[in-house]
Amino acid sequence: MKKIEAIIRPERLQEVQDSLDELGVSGLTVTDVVGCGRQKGYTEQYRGTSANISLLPKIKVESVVPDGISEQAIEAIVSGAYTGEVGDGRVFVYGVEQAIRIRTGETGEDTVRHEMAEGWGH
Amino acid sequence: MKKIEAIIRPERLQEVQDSLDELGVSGLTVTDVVGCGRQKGYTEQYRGTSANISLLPKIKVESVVPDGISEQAIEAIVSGAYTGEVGDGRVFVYGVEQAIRIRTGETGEDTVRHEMAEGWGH
Amino acid sequence: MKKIEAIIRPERLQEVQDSLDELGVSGLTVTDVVGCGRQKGYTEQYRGTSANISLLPKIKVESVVPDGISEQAIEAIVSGAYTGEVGDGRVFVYGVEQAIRIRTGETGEDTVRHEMAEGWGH
Amino acid sequence: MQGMEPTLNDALSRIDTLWVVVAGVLVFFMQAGFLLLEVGFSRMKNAGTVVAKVIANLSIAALCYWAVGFALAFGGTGWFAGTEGTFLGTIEQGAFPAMEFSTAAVPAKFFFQLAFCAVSLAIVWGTTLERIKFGAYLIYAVVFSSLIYPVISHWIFGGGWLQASFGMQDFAGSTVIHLIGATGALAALLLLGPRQGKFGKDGTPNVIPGHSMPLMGLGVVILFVGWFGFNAGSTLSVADGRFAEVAIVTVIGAAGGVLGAMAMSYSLTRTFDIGMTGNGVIAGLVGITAPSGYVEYWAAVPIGVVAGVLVVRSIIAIERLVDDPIGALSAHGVAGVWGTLACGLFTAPRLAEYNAIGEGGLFYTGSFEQLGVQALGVTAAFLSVFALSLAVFYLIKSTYGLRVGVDDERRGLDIVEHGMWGYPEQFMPVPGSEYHPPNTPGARAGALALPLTARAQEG
Amino acid sequence: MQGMEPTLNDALSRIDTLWVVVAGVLVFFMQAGFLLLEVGFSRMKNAGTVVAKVIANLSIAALCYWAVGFALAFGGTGWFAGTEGTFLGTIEQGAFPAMEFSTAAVPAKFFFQLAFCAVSLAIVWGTTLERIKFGAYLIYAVVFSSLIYPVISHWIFGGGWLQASFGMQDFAGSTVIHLIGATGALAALLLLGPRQGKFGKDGTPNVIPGHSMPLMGLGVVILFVGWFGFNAGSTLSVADGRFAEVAIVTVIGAAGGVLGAMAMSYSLTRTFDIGMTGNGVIAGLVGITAPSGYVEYWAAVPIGVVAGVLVVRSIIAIERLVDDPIGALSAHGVAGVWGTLACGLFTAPRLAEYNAIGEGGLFYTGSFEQLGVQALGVTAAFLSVFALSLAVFYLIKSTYGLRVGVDDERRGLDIVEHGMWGYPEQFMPVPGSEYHPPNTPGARAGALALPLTARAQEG
Amino acid sequence: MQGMEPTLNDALSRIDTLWVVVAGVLVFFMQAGFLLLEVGFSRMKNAGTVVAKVIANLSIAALCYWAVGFALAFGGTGWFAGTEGTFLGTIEQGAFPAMEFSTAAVPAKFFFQLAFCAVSLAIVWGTTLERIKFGAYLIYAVVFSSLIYPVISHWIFGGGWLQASFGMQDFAGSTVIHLIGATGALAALLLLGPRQGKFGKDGTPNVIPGHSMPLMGLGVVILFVGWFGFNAGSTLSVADGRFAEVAIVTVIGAAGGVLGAMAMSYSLTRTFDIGMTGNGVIAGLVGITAPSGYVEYWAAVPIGVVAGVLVVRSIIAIERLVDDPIGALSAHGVAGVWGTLACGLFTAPRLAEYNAIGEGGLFYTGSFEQLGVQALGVTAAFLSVFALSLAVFYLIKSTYGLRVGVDDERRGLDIVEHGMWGYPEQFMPVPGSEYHPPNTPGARAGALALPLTARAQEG
Ligand SMILES: Nc1ncnc2c1ncn2[C@@H]1O[C@H](COP(=O)(O)OP(=O)(O)O)[C@@H](O)[C@H]1O
Ligand SMILES: Nc1ncnc2c1ncn2[C@@H]1O[C@H](COP(=O)(O)OP(=O)(O)O)[C@@H](O)[C@H]1O
Ligand SMILES: Nc1ncnc2c1ncn2[C@@H]1O[C@H](COP(=O)(O)OP(=O)(O)O)[C@@H](O)[C@H]1O
Repeated sequence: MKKIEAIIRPERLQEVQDSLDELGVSGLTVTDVVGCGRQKGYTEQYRGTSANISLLPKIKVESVVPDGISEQAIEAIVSGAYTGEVGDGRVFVYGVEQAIRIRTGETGEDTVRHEMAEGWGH
Repeated sequence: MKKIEAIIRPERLQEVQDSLDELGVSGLTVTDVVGCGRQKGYTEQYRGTSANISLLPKIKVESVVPDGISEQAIEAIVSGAYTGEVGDGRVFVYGVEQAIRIRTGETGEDTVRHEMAEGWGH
Repeated sequence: MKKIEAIIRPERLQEVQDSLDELGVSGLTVTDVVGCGRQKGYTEQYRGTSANISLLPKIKVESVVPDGISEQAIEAIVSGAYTGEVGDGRVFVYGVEQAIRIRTGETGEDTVRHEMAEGWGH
Repeated sequence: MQGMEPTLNDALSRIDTLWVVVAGVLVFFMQAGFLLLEVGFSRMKNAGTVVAKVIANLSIAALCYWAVGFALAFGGTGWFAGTEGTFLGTIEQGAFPAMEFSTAAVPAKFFFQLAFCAVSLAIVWGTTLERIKFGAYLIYAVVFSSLIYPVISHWIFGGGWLQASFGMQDFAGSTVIHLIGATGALAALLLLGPRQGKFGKDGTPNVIPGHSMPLMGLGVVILFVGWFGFNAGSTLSVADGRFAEVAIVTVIGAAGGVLGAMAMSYSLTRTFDIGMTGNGVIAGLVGITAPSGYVEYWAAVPIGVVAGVLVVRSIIAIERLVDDPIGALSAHGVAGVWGTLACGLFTAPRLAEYNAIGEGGLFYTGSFEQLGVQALGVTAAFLSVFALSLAVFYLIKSTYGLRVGVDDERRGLDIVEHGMWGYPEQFMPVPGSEYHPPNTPGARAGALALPLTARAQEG
Repeated sequence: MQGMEPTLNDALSRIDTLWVVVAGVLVFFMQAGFLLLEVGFSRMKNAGTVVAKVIANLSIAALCYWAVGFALAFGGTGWFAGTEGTFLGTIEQGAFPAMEFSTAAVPAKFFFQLAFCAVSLAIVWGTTLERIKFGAYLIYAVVFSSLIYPVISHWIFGGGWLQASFGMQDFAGSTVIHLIGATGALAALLLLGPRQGKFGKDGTPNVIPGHSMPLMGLGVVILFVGWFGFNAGSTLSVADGRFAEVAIVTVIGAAGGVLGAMAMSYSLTRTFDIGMTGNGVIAGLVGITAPSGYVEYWAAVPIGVVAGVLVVRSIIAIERLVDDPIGALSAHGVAGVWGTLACGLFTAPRLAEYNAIGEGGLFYTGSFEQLGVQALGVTAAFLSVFALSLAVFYLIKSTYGLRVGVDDERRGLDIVEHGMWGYPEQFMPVPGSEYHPPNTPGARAGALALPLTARAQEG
Repeated sequence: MQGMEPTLNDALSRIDTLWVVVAGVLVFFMQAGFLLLEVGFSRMKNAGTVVAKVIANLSIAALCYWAVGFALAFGGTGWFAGTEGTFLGTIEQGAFPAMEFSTAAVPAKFFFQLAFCAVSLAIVWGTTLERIKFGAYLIYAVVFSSLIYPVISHWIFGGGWLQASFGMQDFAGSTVIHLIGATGALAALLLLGPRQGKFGKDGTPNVIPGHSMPLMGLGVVILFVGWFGFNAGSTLSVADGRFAEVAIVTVIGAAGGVLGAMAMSYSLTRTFDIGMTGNGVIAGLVGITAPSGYVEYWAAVPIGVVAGVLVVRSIIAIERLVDDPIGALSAHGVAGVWGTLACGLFTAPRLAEYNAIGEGGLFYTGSFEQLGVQALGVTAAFLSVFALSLAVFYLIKSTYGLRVGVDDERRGLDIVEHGMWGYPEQFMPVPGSEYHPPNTPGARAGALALPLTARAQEG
């Protein structure tokens, strides 16, 4: 299993979700973060004083996927997150040693394989 | 050392904390996240229009533990987080290459071994 | 590549950012978290009732760096985050299998090497 | 538009009418105070429902009090209830004898009394926050404003048995408005039980602080301001400048309440609890409400201070037994009882005579008589309202239900009862509410861009 | 300081003056209500701009209405517009004949009418939230308060053709204030278009809830309170206690609006929508505004209920077509039309006579005449304001621009137009606003430290 | 209840009494404005303490001003201070000669003047936010409301040397209320120093924006509304409709202040700063306060505009030197000085005569005399208050301490001084405040569940 961790623009989340959905990725976890990289922040003026804002809001999307579809998942994320402007973000990939589904106690790749959702409306 | 990362229901945090405490896990870090998996979100009606909410609030608990107690730690988390309903969440395990305690400069497994707490009341 | 993950005091973020900047680290991602370790929380009194607050606010700083500078990066973080009091936090290091820059599609260590910033003022 | 030339008496009556309407507007404004108090003392997930509740209650009270309430309360001097004036069908002064001492026009008096009824109803809900079903508000509001409040207020304000036969003193309603409201609140609370998580497994209370002390504080200041209409308006007249004196007594009482509560809060917990400070204002005001037209300035100091001390001690004591999120039992109930009894201690004989109700208090006359009357009034009002309210809430509980389900309480009343949070951006992804930083380098920075770009290039 | 001894007439005039000033203050206070309503219905990133907008608009209205607006509206009985009294250059009663029935001093009348103009202007902006350029406010405000509002209000309030020749009834401005405002709002909306993301690719609307129902609710209660000045103040006089009766009609109408809206909201969506409840109050109040001086108490019930039902249905219907974040078209426009027409149905002949304007309504007289007049008035006002406003907004759009850029809209108006968010700590790292826990073990815990330390050692 | 039939003079006096009480209520309401202004300009961690502060200060002011303040301020015509009327022991008009021109009852006058004292005290604290010790408020409040404010206000309002011997004009208190308050604020600030992090290592100021512009804005509108009581109420009488004229002058001055501030803010920073807009209102109002009873309408325009321009320039200049979070030195101090001097320029001779104080201003008379008097008054008030306040704060600093510890300042005053945050859910895990999504599939979605389930199955 691989954990794919993507830092993306907040406004691209929906697209990334959609492309992962299409691929049949079984689940993902999203965190609000701030970051800097090539894109370096900006300056606001307030009451004649200037404020430097050095960290910009980003979204971190994490999904643990079976080894087999990790390449496709990365592509899906990149295609969803891409705008071509500085600040589009990064994807990092890590090895996962074990995965457990709390509800069932299942372990291993099965827990992160695609399944039919229980249904909207919960 | 292993990093144990659990995505759980917000209302089970206290139980998970308590079971890790009992085990003597030395520390943990908690993040607010949202996610989807089998549990797929829901729909609200507002002024005659419906809104689909596709990501549900979850809590991420991370703890780096010595290799020796990682199995027990996972069990502790699973037992604390379990309700049996869809949406209980997952536990993922990763390898950790190094750990440093900033205050002392110590490195290695010692930094994440159980110790007596400095005392409540800070 | 290594991912360096540091849990630090909120008020030390600026210093940590500054020391990483000096080293020429290309980017970082910051998350608000709460945690406990040796430092165990505290008690508030409110209307005659007492409240125990068991998790304290911390900041998580993550940066993926080329293998070559990981030691220096750790030192930079430790020096920025150090106060000597309980609660200074930890640094954990993980292996990274792959990195992709979304904007360009580049992969590998190149994506996390130091480069001139695109310029302030975005 | 008028047949006859207005006379001096018309002018005097118009002045009274004007004051009564203005005071009524101030009392209506207190709804904003209660709204903010309850919002501030709720958690974020239950903040929106308060808005719908306050508006719905006010509306129900308006219609019911107009239809029958006012007639029951003031329409004649029956010992139990009045009868004249349903739907405000008459505006003869003689039809409302208990208010005939004032020359203000009857519609102005109705307007003022309606605002009072709505205040008393608003007080009821302070104990029920964060778990009651919305429909329960609506049902009880109908009964309260058509029946419970009008009848009991008739006894004390409208010429009923406590006022006419015993001379019970309650200038602006420590009992009539505040104790009645708080008694309804107690009945509701006993049938509702505490919020989930309020008491630990061992029965010790947990802290569930409200989400916004600033909104709470604004509410308190608005209530303070509204109270000038409440107390000083209860003169129903501007004769002799008495209403200005009542306003001063009110400020002094409130000030005493604050200092009493802060001192007590500090001595018990070593901090000046913000909520307790707010409760101190309310308690001081509630305490001085009954005596405000009967006492000299100096007496407002002890009345206020004792109210402030009582409210803090009472909240801390009650906190261990039941779950009253806002402190209504203490601020309106305990302080309301104290204020009513305080007349029996502090009423100046000259003012009893001026108002032509009751006697001077113990400290002037050495007699316990007025104090006894006050105690009787408090007891009668409490028992009657408690019995009636308990019955109504019991009926609601056994039919419609009083409390939302366990899961719904966890999710919060806003989303469960109203389909949307009061603070949506705190709970759900609102389209476009994710944060967007500026995109074009240097676009906004203007003259500042240069040095900063330079800095960024160095860094 | 005065030459002659004051007479009874002076006293009567002073009372009227006092009431008109106090009512004017209440109407000014409604600005706080509009501010909160718009803040509450905006997303957090656009909450601050509302503050600057409300203050700037009020200021512009004050200067323009003083300079020319009041003269156009009330300075003489020309069929189209008045002429006397620019810069309030005269305070002769005779110069403002349409208000001569009241003995209140002219400056008091000016103060009151200025507050009305500012309310009408405030209503315009409800549809434009979260995307309009700030400068557009300023430009339109000048034209509106110098020209559009004064001229149209002259027709109906100031003795112009609709009032003088047709006897159109609009006691406090369902048409003059609310429909005029809402018509400007419609013109602005049509040229602005919806907010980004309001409609999906398939044209179905998305939910963009406002960020704070508590602030919205406070705004509604403030508007309610201010409305007592608005309607009851429109008597411009305290004669006969009519102003108190108007206040009562107003409360009943609002109550009807709330119950109508809540019932409709519940029957359509199975929840008591909080925003709809607020809109119900406003609709009830807007609906009863024109009839408030013309109808009996009972008539306020159907007028209010229908307004409440209409506002909910209208908001849901409009939601599918255009993007009106606050529901202004429904609450002020639809309910304004309804209120004005309601005079044609419910006006009591005795009150038409009392006010010396128009006739009794259909339900009394069986004649459609007054209803026809009301319909004519609504149509004339709507068409005139719509044409003028569309022209002005079109000019603004084709020169200065009406809407911020796509990216700026995403970032939010606060940071883009004002250089700082309305809630900075929600969007940027404010120095010192990161959270700092206590550092010294046991420092605060006092007596509590012991058992807790013990507990920690076990854990 | 009264022996004699009331006369026309009684009626006239009642009208004045009514206005003075209503105006006093409006001025009391300004406390809500100050509360919100300070809350809005604080960071979240320091928002709650403001509530406790405002309530405690108001209470202390009430008791001290009643006990001795009013007597010092108005109880006789001594050049330095009055003596009669401690504890409001007399209500003879003759005991308070400086207000004898009004026929309002003495208790009404007391009520009004008490509200003024509380406003001046509230102004003091604007500079001290986010670092002062809570006890310092309490100590200074006692001295200020028993001594500093009463004596200095006696000089200018109460018939003391500046008013009686020099004819200094200050209609409603640009100097007496605002400059006195701001001078206390300056003394406190100089001994307190800036907030941590306000100035960088190189001395350049950092931006520490307040956390809520909506609450700030609401506060400003409330202050605006309250100011009608403040200025127009200072007539203490409704004779001749002067109070309505004063209200109009006030609106125009405020409007000028807003436009001046917005223009200046835009020309300096290319944005319409929200806080500056708010400061513009305040500055316009403070500037017009002294002249409001002395100038013609037109003069309010330049007075307001200059105040608005000054406040922006002054805030930006002061920002580089000291740390005044709310801009109190500029909005109340600089604008207060300007407003007082403006009388020396713009006072209309007819109004000087009407008020029987001083002469016409430079632009009418060509004489610098009145301007000189105004400058003298400003200087005397400033120096006296500054010396006294510095002494008091110095004593506090060297005994009890003026500022919380470094760590406590970081943690925030709410938790440190009051044991709980003003916004607990932003800082700590409140039981039950974690978010709970619905659990049962399809439970709420009703008719909508079907298509969505379908959609989910596809996705
Ligand atoms: N080396 C890194 N380690 C961790 N996060 C990074 C790293 N580099 C970039 N990021 C994250 O990715 C975001 C976007 O990166 P940035 O360099 O600004 O844009 P781009 O990827 O288009 O060059 C940053 O704000 C940061 O959160
Ligand atoms: N493959 C995954 N990668 C990352 N996070 C996941 C993954 N699958 C599930 N999660 C997280 O776990 C949460 C619960 O998972 P879900 O599938 O809804 O319930 P269950 O685990 O009971 O089947 C999700 O909301 C998401 O945050
Ligand atoms: N084993 C661990 N796993 C994950 N996070 C940890 C661990 N130990 C500590 N932390 C994080 O580091 C923070 C500081 O650690 P703590 O033990 O309190 O101080 P110190 O590192 O100075 O001994 C904790 O609040 C927690 O967020």
